[in-house]
Amino acid sequence: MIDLGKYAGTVLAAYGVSLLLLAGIVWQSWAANARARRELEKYEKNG
Amino acid sequence: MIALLKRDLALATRAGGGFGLAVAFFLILCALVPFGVGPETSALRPIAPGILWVGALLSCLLSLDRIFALDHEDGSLDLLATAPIPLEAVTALKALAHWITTGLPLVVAAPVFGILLHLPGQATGWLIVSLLIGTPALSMLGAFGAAITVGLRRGGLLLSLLVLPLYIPTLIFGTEIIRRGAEGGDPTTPILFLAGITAGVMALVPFAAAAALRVNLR
Amino acid sequence: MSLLAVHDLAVARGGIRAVEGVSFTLDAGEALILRGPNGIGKTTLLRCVAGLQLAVDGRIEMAEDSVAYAAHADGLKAALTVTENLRFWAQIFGGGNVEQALTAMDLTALADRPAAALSAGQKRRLGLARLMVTGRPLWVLDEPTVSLDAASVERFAALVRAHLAGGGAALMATHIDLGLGEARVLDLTPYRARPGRPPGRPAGFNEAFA
Amino acid sequence: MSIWEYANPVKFMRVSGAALPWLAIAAAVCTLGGIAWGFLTPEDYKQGSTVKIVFLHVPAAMMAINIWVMMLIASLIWLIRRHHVSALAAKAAAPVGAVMTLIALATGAIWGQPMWGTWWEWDPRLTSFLILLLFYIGYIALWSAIEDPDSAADLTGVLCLVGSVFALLSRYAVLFWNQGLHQGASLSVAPGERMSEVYRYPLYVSMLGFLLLFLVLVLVRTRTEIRRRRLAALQAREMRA
Repeated sequence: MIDLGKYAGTVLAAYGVSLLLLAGIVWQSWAANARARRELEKYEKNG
Repeated sequence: MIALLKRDLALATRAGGGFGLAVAFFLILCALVPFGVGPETSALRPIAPGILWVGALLSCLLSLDRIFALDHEDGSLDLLATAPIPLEAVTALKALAHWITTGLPLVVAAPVFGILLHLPGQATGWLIVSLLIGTPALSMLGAFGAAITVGLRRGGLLLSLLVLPLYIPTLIFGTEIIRRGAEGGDPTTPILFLAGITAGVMALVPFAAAAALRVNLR
Repeated sequence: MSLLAVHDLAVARGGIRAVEGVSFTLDAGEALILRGPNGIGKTTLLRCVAGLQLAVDGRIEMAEDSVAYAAHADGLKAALTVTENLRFWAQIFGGGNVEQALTAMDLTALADRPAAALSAGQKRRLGLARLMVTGRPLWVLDEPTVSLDAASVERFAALVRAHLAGGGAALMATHIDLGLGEARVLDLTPYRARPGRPPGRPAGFNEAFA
Repeated sequence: MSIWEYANPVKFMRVSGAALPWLAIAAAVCTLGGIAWGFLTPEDYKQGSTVKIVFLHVPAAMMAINIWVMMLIASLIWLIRRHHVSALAAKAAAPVGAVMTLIALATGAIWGQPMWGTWWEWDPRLTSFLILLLFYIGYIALWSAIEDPDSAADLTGVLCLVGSVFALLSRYAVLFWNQGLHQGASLSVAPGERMSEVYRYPLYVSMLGFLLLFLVLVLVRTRTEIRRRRLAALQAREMRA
């Protein structure tokens, strides 16, 4: 583990918050897309 | 065109038009602030210009949705759109009517409310000047927001969300005029900036507002 | 010279073509009534002619500023009196005799009453009186006789007849018989847009992605 | 064949579908690689280990502005050339832009705490980003408030145009209002202020990663919007028939 010195909390918080937000938007985009595809396929199959 | 202005003024001042509500709201706002920050002059004086401007801004916001919503409901807007007056002029005139019934009373009332907030005497003149130059832009930008949200059922909250960020430059230069005036400095630069913004808004925003209205009428 | 000429018009409602291929002309002194089932696009077509909406395809030829449009909402202000309401629209459209319009729609006795105190039928009559004060030759009327009683419908027919006799024209959408025997009737049913994606520019999102 | 052919929804779906897996891999490698590389850089003699935040803060700030510019261009293409996919791309980009702005603000605040001794400073740059966030929120809210897609596309397009002018205006007004503590642009090319190479290369990788990530997200979200619109269109047609 690398030594972050006295600012360890600051750096880790910044990385944590950013990665969390990025993961959130990626997950939301992916989930919404999967849902839209499922619903469209269901509609096109049932006519 | 004068007829449209006259009708809007008549409607605003008659029963149910809501004339004067903005000033009353402004008064309440200015009366509440000392309860929040304390009655000392040292606490009130530095924030007075900001409170007066933010108060004017919020009071102005209250009546924005009436600019087009009522005319949309009763079909007047359809008829105005087919009238020989260009829709750009209609939006500008309606913004002007809003300014006369809301902005102008605020300008008149602000010096009195400035006393409540211990605004220094030499700043009162600059308060009037800054509001006089700045509030027309508030009405015109508000008319743009009202034009965008006119067809929506719950447009009121959205209207505030859209319009308030557009008010930031006006607010910044407006309070800067008073602050410099209160400190005995030279407020010419912010006055020029504020006047420039208002002039630009007057010249360009009616086109955007008319475009939004046309979309909402189809 | 016809007051209105419509060529191969297509109009869209909700982003989908409603009717297409509509053509007709309207000369001075003529009235045309549009008919068709609910939702076929009568209102949309009228709004296109009035210039409130863009046509998807086709041409509408007419002189500038010749349309007076009236729809379900009358554009009346409850706080203003009957005369004030009329005078406002007369000024906006540039002229027009307010007194004459009041007499024609039998509103003289109510002239100083606020519009808020009118019955639905009286409001409707005031809305139609507004057409007269616009001074425009082409009336575009969407369901003009809603909430009018039999006597008022007759008065309305007489008003339209007088307008036609004065060199005007009227384009109307209505369900009921107006007693205007001389009016031509155009049934929009055969012009209903074919389903499927037409060639050329889509009318809206619903057509672009269907 | 003109470039506008790609604005056709069917074609867009095909091309974007083929490109997405590769783009996604590249975005993941560059973003995670850039951030990890940045995390392992040595400490700065002045700022200590907080300098590592730059690899998140700067790319996010850059994308926050660029995404708004991209939305403006997409809105203009919609308003002028009426390409439906363009309007949907603008809609798809907005939430990504808002998240980027949020990251820039959050990392800025966390960084500012030890450097300036306060979580929030009304510094012109931070303030500008806060204002940008407000514009993103308003734009997203307007899209979700209007049911008719044609009106929504037109009105949000007009709002984006007017908003761009006022966002720029606010930027200069804020400079006038408060001079601020923020250091100059981190990639400044003026000699003497150049960033050390130890930091520069990971930063470039990270910036490329954020750009690719944005491309992937905007393509995925545009595809989502196209599918939603197609479903709505099919239902509308069925209802009409």
